Amino acid sequence: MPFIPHTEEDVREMLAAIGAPDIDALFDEIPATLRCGKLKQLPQAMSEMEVAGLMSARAHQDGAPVCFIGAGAYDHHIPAAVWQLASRGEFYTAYTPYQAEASQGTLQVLYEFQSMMAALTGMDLSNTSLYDGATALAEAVLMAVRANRKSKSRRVLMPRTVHPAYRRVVQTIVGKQGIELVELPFDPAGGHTDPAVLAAFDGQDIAALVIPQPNYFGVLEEVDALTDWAHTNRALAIAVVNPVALAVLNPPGEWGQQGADICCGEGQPLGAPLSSGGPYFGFMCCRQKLVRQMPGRIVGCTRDLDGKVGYTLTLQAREQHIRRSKATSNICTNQGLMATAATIHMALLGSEGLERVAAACHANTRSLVQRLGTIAGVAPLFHRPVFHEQVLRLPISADGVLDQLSELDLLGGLDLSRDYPELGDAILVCATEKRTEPEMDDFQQKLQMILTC
Amino acid sequence: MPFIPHTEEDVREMLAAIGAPDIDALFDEIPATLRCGKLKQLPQAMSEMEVAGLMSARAHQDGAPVCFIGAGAYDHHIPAAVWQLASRGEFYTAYTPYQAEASQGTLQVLYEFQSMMAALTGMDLSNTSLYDGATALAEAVLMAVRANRKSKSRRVLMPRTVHPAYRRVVQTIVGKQGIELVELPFDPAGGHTDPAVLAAFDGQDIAALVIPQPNYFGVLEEVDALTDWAHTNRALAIAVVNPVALAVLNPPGEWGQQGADICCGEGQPLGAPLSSGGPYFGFMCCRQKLVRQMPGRIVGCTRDLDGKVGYTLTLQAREQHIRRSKATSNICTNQGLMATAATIHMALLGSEGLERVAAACHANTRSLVQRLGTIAGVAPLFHRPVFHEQVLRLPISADGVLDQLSELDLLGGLDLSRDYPELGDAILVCATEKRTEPEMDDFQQKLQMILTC
Amino acid sequence: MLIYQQSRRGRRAAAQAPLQQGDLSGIPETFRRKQRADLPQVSEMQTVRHYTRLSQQNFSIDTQFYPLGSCTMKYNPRGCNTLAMLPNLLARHPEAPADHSQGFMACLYELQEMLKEVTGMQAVSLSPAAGAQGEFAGVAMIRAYHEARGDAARTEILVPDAAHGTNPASAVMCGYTVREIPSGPDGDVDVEALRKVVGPQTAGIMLTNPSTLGVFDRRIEEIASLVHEAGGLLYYDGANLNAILGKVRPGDMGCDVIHVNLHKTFSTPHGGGGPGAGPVGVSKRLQPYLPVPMVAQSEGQYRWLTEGDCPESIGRLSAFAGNAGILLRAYIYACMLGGEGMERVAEYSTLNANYMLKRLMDAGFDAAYPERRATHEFILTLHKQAKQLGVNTMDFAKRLLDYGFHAPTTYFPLLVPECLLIEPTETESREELDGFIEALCSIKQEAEENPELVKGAPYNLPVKRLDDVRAARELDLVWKSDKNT
Amino acid sequence: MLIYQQSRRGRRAAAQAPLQQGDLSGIPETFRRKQRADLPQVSEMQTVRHYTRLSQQNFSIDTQFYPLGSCTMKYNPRGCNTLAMLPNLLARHPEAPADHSQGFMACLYELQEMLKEVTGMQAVSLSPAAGAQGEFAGVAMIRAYHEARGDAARTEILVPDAAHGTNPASAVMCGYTVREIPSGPDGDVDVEALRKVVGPQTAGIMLTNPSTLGVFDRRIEEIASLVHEAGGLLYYDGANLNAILGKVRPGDMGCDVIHVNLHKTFSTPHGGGGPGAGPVGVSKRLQPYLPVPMVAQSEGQYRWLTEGDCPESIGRLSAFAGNAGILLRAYIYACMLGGEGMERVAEYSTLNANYMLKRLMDAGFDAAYPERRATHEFILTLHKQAKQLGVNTMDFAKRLLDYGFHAPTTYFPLLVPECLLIEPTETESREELDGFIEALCSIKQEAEENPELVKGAPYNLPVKRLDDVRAARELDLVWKSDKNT
Ligand SMILES: Cc1ncc(COP(=O)(O)O)c(C=O)c1O
Ligand SMILES: Cc1ncc(COP(=O)(O)O)c(C=O)c1O
Repeated sequence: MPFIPHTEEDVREMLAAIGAPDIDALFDEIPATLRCGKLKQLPQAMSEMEVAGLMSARAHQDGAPVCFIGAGAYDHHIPAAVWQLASRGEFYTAYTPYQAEASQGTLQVLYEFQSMMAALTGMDLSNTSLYDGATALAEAVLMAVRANRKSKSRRVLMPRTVHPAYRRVVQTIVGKQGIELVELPFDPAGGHTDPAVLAAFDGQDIAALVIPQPNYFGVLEEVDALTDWAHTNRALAIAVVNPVALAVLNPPGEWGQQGADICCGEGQPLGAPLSSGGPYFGFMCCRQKLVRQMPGRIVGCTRDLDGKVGYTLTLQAREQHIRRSKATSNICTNQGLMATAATIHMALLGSEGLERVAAACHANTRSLVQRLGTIAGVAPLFHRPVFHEQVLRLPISADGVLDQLSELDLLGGLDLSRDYPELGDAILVCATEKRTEPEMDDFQQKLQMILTC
Repeated sequence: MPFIPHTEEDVREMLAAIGAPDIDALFDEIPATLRCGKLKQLPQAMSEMEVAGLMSARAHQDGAPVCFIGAGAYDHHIPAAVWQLASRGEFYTAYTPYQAEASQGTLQVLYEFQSMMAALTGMDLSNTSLYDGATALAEAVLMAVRANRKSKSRRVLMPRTVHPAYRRVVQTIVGKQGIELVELPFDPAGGHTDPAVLAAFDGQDIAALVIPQPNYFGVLEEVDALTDWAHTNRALAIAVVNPVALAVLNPPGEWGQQGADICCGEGQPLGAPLSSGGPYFGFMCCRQKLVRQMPGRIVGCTRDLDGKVGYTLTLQAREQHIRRSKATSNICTNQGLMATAATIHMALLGSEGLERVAAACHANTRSLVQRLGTIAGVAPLFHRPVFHEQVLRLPISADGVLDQLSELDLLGGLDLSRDYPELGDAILVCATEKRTEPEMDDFQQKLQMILTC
Repeated sequence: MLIYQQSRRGRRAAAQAPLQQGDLSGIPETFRRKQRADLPQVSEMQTVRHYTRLSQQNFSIDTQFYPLGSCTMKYNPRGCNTLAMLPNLLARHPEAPADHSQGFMACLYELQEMLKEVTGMQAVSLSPAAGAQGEFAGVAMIRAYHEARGDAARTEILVPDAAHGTNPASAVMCGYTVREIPSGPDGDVDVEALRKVVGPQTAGIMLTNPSTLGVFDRRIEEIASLVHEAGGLLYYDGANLNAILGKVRPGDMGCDVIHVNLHKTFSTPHGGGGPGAGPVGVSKRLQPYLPVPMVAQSEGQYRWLTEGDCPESIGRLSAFAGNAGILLRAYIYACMLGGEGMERVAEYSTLNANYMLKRLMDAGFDAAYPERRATHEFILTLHKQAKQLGVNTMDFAKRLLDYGFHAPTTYFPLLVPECLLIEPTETESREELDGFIEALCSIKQEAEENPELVKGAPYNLPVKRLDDVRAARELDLVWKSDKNT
Repeated sequence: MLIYQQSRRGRRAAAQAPLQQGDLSGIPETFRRKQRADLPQVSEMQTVRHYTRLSQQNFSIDTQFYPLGSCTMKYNPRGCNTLAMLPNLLARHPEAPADHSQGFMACLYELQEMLKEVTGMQAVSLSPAAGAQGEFAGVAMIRAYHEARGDAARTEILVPDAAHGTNPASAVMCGYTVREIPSGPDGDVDVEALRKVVGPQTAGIMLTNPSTLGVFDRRIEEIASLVHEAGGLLYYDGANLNAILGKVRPGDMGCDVIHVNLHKTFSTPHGGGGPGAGPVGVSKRLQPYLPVPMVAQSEGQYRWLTEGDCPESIGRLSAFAGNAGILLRAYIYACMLGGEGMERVAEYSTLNANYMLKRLMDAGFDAAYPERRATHEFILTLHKQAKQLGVNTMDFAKRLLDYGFHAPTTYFPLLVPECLLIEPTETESREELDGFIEALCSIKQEAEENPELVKGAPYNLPVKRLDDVRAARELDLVWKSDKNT
């Protein structure tokens, strides 16, 4: 019996100890009317070898096209050590570290994670993860509305330059609590949120302003002006950032005069494989004074009976298992293993390594855009500086071009027409540090070929 | 600096402590005339990411053709747990367990390995590994000659049905010590070593007789008669066996009246991936009275100061680091990690699992041979029972046929003409438990197509 | 020692970053970071050694028995990990087009189908990232259903007192107020109390059955009709599904929506706190509201169902398709079990739990519900020990760690005083259960003979008992280089 | 507890074997096994738990500093493991035809070229499975060379007394008798003694330089010409190559044949006792005798060189091409180092060794060769401590384990009494070295103040000091179910 160790003798003796005639008798409290039959629609059991064959075939079927898509999920190199360590049974199969003394490994890792995330974002502190970047933003919005005692409005300004899926997720999650998301338009030339558009809200009761950096188009926002506007208007500033970009960009803790209040984002670029979109992890950092509004687990350093340093989950009174309907969030199981991987990833890269990664991505994307820009009808759509993604205008329907590239085993970027029809035939491209010169040349040639056919 | 942790400050202070002006000064005892320049022929350093790209490309280039070759290396399913455990740093990066108290993990695993190998072969004891099956046979021959005090001849009978590469390796290794290998012919109809051929050696001084089971052609030998002949003639009987086959075949410890004296073989089928031929491991088991002639490491169970059970390397006086020129072998580093993997593999399979594997291989090979036998001109060459390999006659040159199959991404078996020209156009095929019905059908169709073109 | 304390200025794992420093001139100075972030500066070997050693300071399924009630800490097959991490699967971008996605989507589609079968529900969406997000999605669907019918009066969600904390928290996140329903003395929901509060303001009830009291609610049909008749819907918290696989299906109990914790019943790893996955299944009337994306199949081709295909969907719960890698692990696990194997899960986990309960009762422990069958878990109460000996549940729990066993769930459900919620799972052997039973008995004896010993536990772990109060009072959440730890 | 002790009749990890019992009717009863082998009958989780726990009872590079002299226990990059285990590489059959082998063979070919460059030799064969097999191959080539010249009188191989035990053992396996050459008081080979024994019976000499005495033999050129003039050849044991990479090359020292321990210098893992790899490099005159197979390249195509291509080859050393997976790991490591990185290996390993030697001498330890530079390793002798305090080297070694450090090599080389051969390698940080130095100093103090404490060590490991004599006298090599362990 796969994964069941019982011998026939065990079963016999255990039933005897219980005083039950057979295993089925143990289900005698279930009303007979409800008892179902066999699970016939389920397939027959397969051995590990058979599933291995199946999964290999399926993986093979999908291939491994060269990837120039970013759009919220980035193809970075992950040091081999990261997952060799994170997959160790002691990390991989441990539960949430409720029994602190028996979980010092995970707890210390998470304390280090918090320290690293705080350092990277320039914020005071961090939690140990949320589901993903989109839900982290939703939680940040809820937290800001809770925390902003000066505001009564439950109105939050949300630039259209924020990842479209994030905006949808935020809507799904915060909408039920009567929070209103007010969309901010983007500058059609710069692809950024012109701080001038905020003038329309001057003096209004706004709970928070969301500020992406870089934004969905890869463009760098005027984060200082936006942050200062928020604070001037008694709104909280919520940063939503790419953590790899922070290796080179000014961290949210230092935006404007006072820095952002809450900083969140998608942790995937820190050691999570693309893996069809998950598991990734959301991160959230904030200023010290907001700590009791933070959702999710937090690890604190403490002492044991002998005065020795140790780590434990803390401020649990914020959480659902203690505070139930009054908790800061319903989150329970989060993305601990991904945070573990990210911790190892950051330790291996260090800030210099992460800076090199960021710089290589930036340089590669520029170099790609320059190559593609030599093709007639292909040009950057926005003029402002970008981090490692850029929107390109195509001379014909993006959809068809991308399909043809896909057939040639190359993912040429994301079609923006679904979410930004106003941009026309535009694609969002990204070249991480993993993309090579030959791969970029190849993209250029294939695109050229398609466009001249 | 990859893999070097020194900061500039470290270097400065360490040199100061030593009292050396620079690192180069530490090499001042090397005669200046010998000092070489830079290693210019070596390529520039690559990052892990770059090597990952290179290795993926090379792996991709070689593909993963469906494999019907056996011939000493078998494509078995290896439970995922085997290498996830064996790759754990504590096993993977440990040294030979000389400091027993700090190596109880490895030592206990190897003690369990010895126990399992002894159980599988029916012998009294086992060492902890030799390089591979071929060198294990060479060591077995040396050991037999050393151990057989009744024989003065240094002559060893070696059937031609033993793996040709093994025979070559044995020749390379034992030839220098004046040991003579006398080849025994095989029966052209049965593909086995007819015990009758031994009559020619009756009464001669023979140190040992090698007995393969199954033999290189997959054919089952008359092991009882061969073993008994050896013992009647005061020769030692050396079994060279496939360990998976032993799940269903009579173990060497029970061959004939007294059982084989030494049993060796290739451990690859017990958890080692095909991996281009290595690392695999040789195993060697023997009867109790030969233990002091055994080459390689042996682990013994003992007690610590408190009387607690523990494990340690034992009978080291056989080995080169103690006995130097009088050691039983020069072997030092062996294949410990592969033995570790094999131990986990055997624990997961158990004897029933291993029996199912063996049975599935046998059934698949029969089924393959039956399919291929429907093609005109294709037929088994030998009539005797086989384990999981079989020699097939082809109507045209095997070489060309196999090349064409290879182009169709199928490895159709091994061309026997290199080693057994007398067999004509013959191939050795194998279908392990991993081969599926569709793969076998595919083989049949492709072969049919090639042969009818 | 923290990784930070091994940091030295200028040290790094040089093979892990690009060898050439890229050109940042495209980013104007004003946007640039002025000072490098204070990440540790360590070598690759230091990192490997540090995290290898840290890992050894954890209890885990791969090293210890972990009878954590309602958490279903069963064996996580290693094959699931290996196969979900095949290179092409890891490399697949979430926005990869359909022609590079058929293999992956086939797995998700089949998993949806399997979950329909085991839960008896009409349709399934895999996207919730954990149980709590499944709850959110479920309650949001309930709300969407009532709203679609123009029924705005339903503002309340009923939650039994034994429910997990995520239930009320999720209901609140959906804009509902929560009303608690007491459990009766036999552990079943107090139907009379329920009857009193159910009404036109009732949007639904969130039931866990078997509940976290370790019993199967025998009046489930009655509860279902009570709520349904009042116009409310039935939410089923599937965290304890392990207990009933193939015996009874939530769909057959009249549930309208259910979440399944794949990191429990489907054996995906807990990872020290996630990631998990909490797919939701619904009855026909809630199908339009399922969260996107989902996978549809027609003529052997798979495609995503997104907002456009499902205009009434409650929407999207994460940027992409949820914890895809976890879904693959669950799929692989389900393939290895098959139908028969799935049924055995409930059988043997229930056998193990009842065996332990019986033997512990024989040994003098008090069961919270001694007259009831255990499901896959059961509750002991150490009330007596706490009162008579001053040794409480936490002391027992900590002392168990010294014996090499992870502690059961403690002090939950809140309504049973000094409780231990024990769930052995089907993957533990009888010898392991016997060892645990013996350990509990020894501790009981220790508590009687030498209570201080138990109250000072643990002794054999990397740290002794930790000061939680200090942790919360003197908040120390990030490392600072000037701190003298 | 042994895995056997967790075995129960009828239990098994059922997902790991074919689900259907295959048909064995093609194998007549007479060939069949009568009784199943006594392998453990355990569940998958029991196996995982057992071997995970056992692994935690090991010291290893990934957990501890391992200053094991002449063993070069440096960091084993995790990337080498991952990349050498890419699925297609693992799946490649050793008999796969050339069109399915070009990628793999390219790696081997390039590794051959790299080894030629770092050793300064003319040609390389990768096939030896470890150092000792490399030695065997090297001596066999020396023999083949003399035989080819019809020189049958050379029956002796010279081996310095500091040599590793494999050297004399390998020479004997090649049919030679061994004559030992003493070392001089400065650690270099005693050239006068050598001069006396070298002659027409000399087939060759096996030199380790730097030797296992931790010094570089300054008279190497003199030794080389002495032996060469007598018609003998020079074998170079490359186990200590780590010390001189990019500084001096064996080929430039006049060596005729060399083996390289990839599991030392090229950082492939030791695996608790292998697998390793011991490629051999030769000068022009020995090239024809190299063991097969090797990889040749022409016009961008790679092909195997086998017996047919190399008629004078000493032949084949293993069934296929040696420890291919280990060769890939070494290749990947070399790619990550490149030329410059390779030179740094010698520099920093030598820096580390000299730093430790100096500080330990300052702390009052006796160096075996206090006037000499350390190479990448050095020797302390605890003769004084043993005599005065009765605390010997083994006691120090065992006590070091308590401090969390693996012991250095003890009692080797045999000629230095009570010796510790210490090799820190380049991958250890200064802090780690300092920690080790402090530990040795504390133990010295303990030995002075409380010798019994040290003599009773270790105390903090899974077992206390083990009885080796009992192990050898009451041989217990396999588990028997009726044994009461
Ligand atoms: C009964 C019950 N419901 C819900 C949950 C929440 O699930 P998750 O932690 O996956 O969010 C849990 C988790 O422990 C639980 O035990
Ligand atoms: C100096 C020296 N030579 C040779 C060897 C033998 O190498 P291997 O163990 O790889 O056979 C060793 C191994 O320890 C060694 O230190």
